[in-house]
Amino acid sequence: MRRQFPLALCFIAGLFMAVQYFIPHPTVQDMYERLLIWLQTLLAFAFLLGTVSLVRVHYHKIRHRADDRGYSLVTLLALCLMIGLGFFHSAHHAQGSPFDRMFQNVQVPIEATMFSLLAFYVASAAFRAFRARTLESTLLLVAACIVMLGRVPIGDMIHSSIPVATRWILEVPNLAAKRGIMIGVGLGMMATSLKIILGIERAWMGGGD
Amino acid sequence: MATIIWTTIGAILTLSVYSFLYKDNPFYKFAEHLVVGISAGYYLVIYYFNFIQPNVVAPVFLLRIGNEAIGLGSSMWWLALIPGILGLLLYTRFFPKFGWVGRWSLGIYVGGYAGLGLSPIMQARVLNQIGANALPLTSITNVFLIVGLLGTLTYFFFSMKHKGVLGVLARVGIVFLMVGFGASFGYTVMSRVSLLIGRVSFLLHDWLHLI
Amino acid sequence: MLGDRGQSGGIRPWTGFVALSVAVAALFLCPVAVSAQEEVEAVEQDTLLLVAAPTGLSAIDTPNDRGSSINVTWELSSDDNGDGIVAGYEVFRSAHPETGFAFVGRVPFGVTEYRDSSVDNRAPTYYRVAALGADESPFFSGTFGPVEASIQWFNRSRLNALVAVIIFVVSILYFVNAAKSGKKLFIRRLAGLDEMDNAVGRATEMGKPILFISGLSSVSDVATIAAINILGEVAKKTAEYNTKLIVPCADPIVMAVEQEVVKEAYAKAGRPDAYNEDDVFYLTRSQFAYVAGVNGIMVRQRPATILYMGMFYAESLVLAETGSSIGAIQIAGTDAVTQLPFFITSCDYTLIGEELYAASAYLSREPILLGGLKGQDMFKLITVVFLVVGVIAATLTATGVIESNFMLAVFATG
Amino acid sequence: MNIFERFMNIDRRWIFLAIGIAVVIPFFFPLGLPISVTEPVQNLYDALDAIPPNGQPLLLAIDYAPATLPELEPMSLALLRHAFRNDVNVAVLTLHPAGYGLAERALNKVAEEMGQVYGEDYCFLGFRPGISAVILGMGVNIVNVFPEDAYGTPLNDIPMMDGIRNYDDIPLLISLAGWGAAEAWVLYAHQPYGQRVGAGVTAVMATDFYPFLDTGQLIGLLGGMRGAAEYEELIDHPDEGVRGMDSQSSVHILIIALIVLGNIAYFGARRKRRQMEREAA
Repeated sequence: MRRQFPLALCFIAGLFMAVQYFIPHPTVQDMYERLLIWLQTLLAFAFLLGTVSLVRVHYHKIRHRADDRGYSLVTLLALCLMIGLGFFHSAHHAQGSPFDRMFQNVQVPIEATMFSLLAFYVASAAFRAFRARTLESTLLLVAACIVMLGRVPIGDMIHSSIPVATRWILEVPNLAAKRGIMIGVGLGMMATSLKIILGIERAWMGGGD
Repeated sequence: MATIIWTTIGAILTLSVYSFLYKDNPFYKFAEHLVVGISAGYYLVIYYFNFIQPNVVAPVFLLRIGNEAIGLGSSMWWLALIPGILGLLLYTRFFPKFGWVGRWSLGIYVGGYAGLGLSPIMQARVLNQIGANALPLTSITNVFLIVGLLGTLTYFFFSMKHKGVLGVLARVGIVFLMVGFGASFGYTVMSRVSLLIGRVSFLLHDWLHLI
Repeated sequence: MLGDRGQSGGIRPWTGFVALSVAVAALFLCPVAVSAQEEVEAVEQDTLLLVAAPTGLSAIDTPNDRGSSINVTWELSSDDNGDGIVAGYEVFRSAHPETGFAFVGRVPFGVTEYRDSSVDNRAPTYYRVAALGADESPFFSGTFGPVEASIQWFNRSRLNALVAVIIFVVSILYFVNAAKSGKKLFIRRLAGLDEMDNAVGRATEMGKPILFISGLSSVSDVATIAAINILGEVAKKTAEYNTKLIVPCADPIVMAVEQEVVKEAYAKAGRPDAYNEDDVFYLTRSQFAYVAGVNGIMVRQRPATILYMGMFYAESLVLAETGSSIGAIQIAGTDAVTQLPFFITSCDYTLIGEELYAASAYLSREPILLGGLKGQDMFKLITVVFLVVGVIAATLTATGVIESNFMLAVFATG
Repeated sequence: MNIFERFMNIDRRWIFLAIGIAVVIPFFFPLGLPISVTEPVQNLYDALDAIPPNGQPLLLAIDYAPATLPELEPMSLALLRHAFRNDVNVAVLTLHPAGYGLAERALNKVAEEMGQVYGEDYCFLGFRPGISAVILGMGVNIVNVFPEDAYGTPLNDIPMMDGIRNYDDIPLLISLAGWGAAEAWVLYAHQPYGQRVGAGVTAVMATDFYPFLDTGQLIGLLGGMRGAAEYEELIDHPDEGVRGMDSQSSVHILIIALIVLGNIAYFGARRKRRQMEREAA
């Protein structure tokens, strides 16, 4: 029951999902769609589990009087506020509701700004890593520079062949490499999936026996 | 007025995050802890109302939204108990004695997605891609595509020594990979800068009305 | 918009079928169509904008589907030149060949196909199609039928994928069994994984923690499962060296699984008490809120080693650059093609694509897993052979040596 | 440490500062560089342009989250402007939970600007969870998946959706997404149902979509801010996309200059080191 039963469930669910792809019959397809919804619902249940974990970590920080316990309090209060607004304020989805306002004006700007840090990091990473040390790194940096120029209007102005070269790099060597990675990854995914379904790889249960 | 206040809050938080570029500081720490709490709460709420409510709560307690019984016909309502029970089983981990029961749910979850990773992947990632690359050797471009793919695939052989012909092909593969990575990097810069432009536009236009 | 389907998926198995049926139907139906057209013309004589009715009507059960659907095809009205004299076509359906035709759908001019997907299965159905004049007056074709929609149990257009999956499964199982029986298998060096031990050792020496980030996705991405397998191996080492292992998670199910994995590894190493549940925790599902949190952990806890394994999106570089700014040794592995360049520029070692999936076999050196890897390589060899044969076939077709490319069916999309 | 080495190990914060300046300057002093239109963008434009007015609607899936807003929102605006200018009806939906407000925001903005009537010219179906299930379900019957629009009006009561049953009645579908949604539309709407699909994705994802263009699974593609700028040029309504391209140019030039200087320093340092070694010997 402890090990064999979950492995059996894993096998059955996996086999069904793999086989349904070939069977258009409504009985099977309806079951497939239902199972997909169940899996997503299961994930939804897990969110509370995750939230408990988050609360636990910050609660421990506050209780053990960690240096930044004040910030932990910020996290907990923000969490409670969102849950409160989401569950106990009607029409939580609607535009302009307090829940939506918090999302639009706190979460969105912070996340968008975190994302935009990439513009700075791309520059610093390129500066540090793009050195023509070996043939490979030279190819990397030359391809990067050509494509960078070819993507902006100024590239056309420097020389009309730059956008052409950019397209060629993107559509020929880049595409070939992508396809190679994609096929390899596909095989890796299938092998891993198969090993999971057959119970050969069972790290997900914790431990190997 | 409310809009101005909210925009100002957004702008201050934006500047707090940018301050991290200089170094870690209390403003960043505040923004970081705030957004972790807010977003964790947001996802909890969104997932509850989009999955648990329509797929479990509504059918089991026979709620209706509008005139429609949600999700399942009311005669099949008991089916909705299954994801509910599977979901609750996850919580057995809080009782050390029954913790292993939670593995049943995880088994179905992991197995189900593993199954999806088998057949459709074969079609979309393997067969279709090879098909798209099985080109006639009638142009230089096609030759490049074919040699590049062969080389890249060779690079991924794990159980053979990369020597002789295999070694040459794998080397060709690395060359293609590097050009591809360089191209992707260069191609990406644009979208990263777009994001920064978006934030600058928010600060200068939406908040300060300078432009 | 069936007309466009024909164009975009030129190799659909049923197009030949449809063409054949159209031709056959045209032979038989032409007289009917003509007479129907004459009849219509007689009635509509006082209309200024007479247009020819469509001809060659045909309908077949949609192949490889879940039933309830029939494909109707016809030939363009001879007045349909794309200049708006024919405004479009309307499709009508009835259970009776003469009467009771009801409207089912409309398509723009220039289109010769319609998929009626609300038919009762196993019920004889008759079709008519009308060309619409510029004033919307209909000009009917003859009747076609009966035709029945039916449910299929097997999607024949996916036969190639099924065969490929079976070959794949067999080749994996064969080598897994060979490995079980003790056959020795060679695996080439993977620098990033060889470095894993050193990286753990370095963190131990410096008395600093190791940060493990298993991507931003859920178990629905197989890469996440691969990452969990790698975490199992890493946790064994940190348990052995007694090094702190921090695992912030972006997905609650991944967290649940990873807690089990790490707990078990510590129990196996004989240090169950060294496992701290607060070290494997959920942060938030939100992409950049997660990044904000992890960046905070990096600059404040200063891990000596950071491992990025699994599925990553745009956040990869924010994480890896912050990691590089604190001087950590970084090893990444992902199958996200778009993120590989960033890990390569800012990490010390990067596992590319399939290497991520090979990692758990490589690290654990378990014969069964190594056998799986060998089987994977075997199938890769088969794909290479098919690619070469496909190239030869395409070349012969293009140069006119053979008439049709027999390999297309092998790669066809289902 | 000589000058080359010092430059190679420059504090990265100086680079951050330079990038910030390069982005902000064009906001105040636009360069106005010309923009050429690429083929995938032209193809998408042509496909939308060919939809007959006031008939079957364009289905626009605004699947992006706030994180990719700056790149993808200009696309939404340009596509909606183009559709509304041609009197093409538009039905909007989203597959991303966070896309709801963003879709509404773009739609309301352009509809108001161009005087469009809700229900007659456009409608908003809202968000439904479950990506593949939603897309596949719509192939059977849209009403099954979206029994009502985002505001609770039954779909059957919306005039423009009259007679629109499934993908057979949708001449074109465009997904704007910064994640896997665009690919999902190809896999689950084009593949089984033959739906014509176009996509707008972030610049970084665009390379991944070339294979789809190649195989005809996608009819057109907008990649990043440049894709939006090109579309804005095509519909003759320059906006955020075109303006942003100037900042793009200056940052790109700056990064390339940094790479070049970095390499000069690298080789300079190497030469100097060798020289010193030789002298020492």
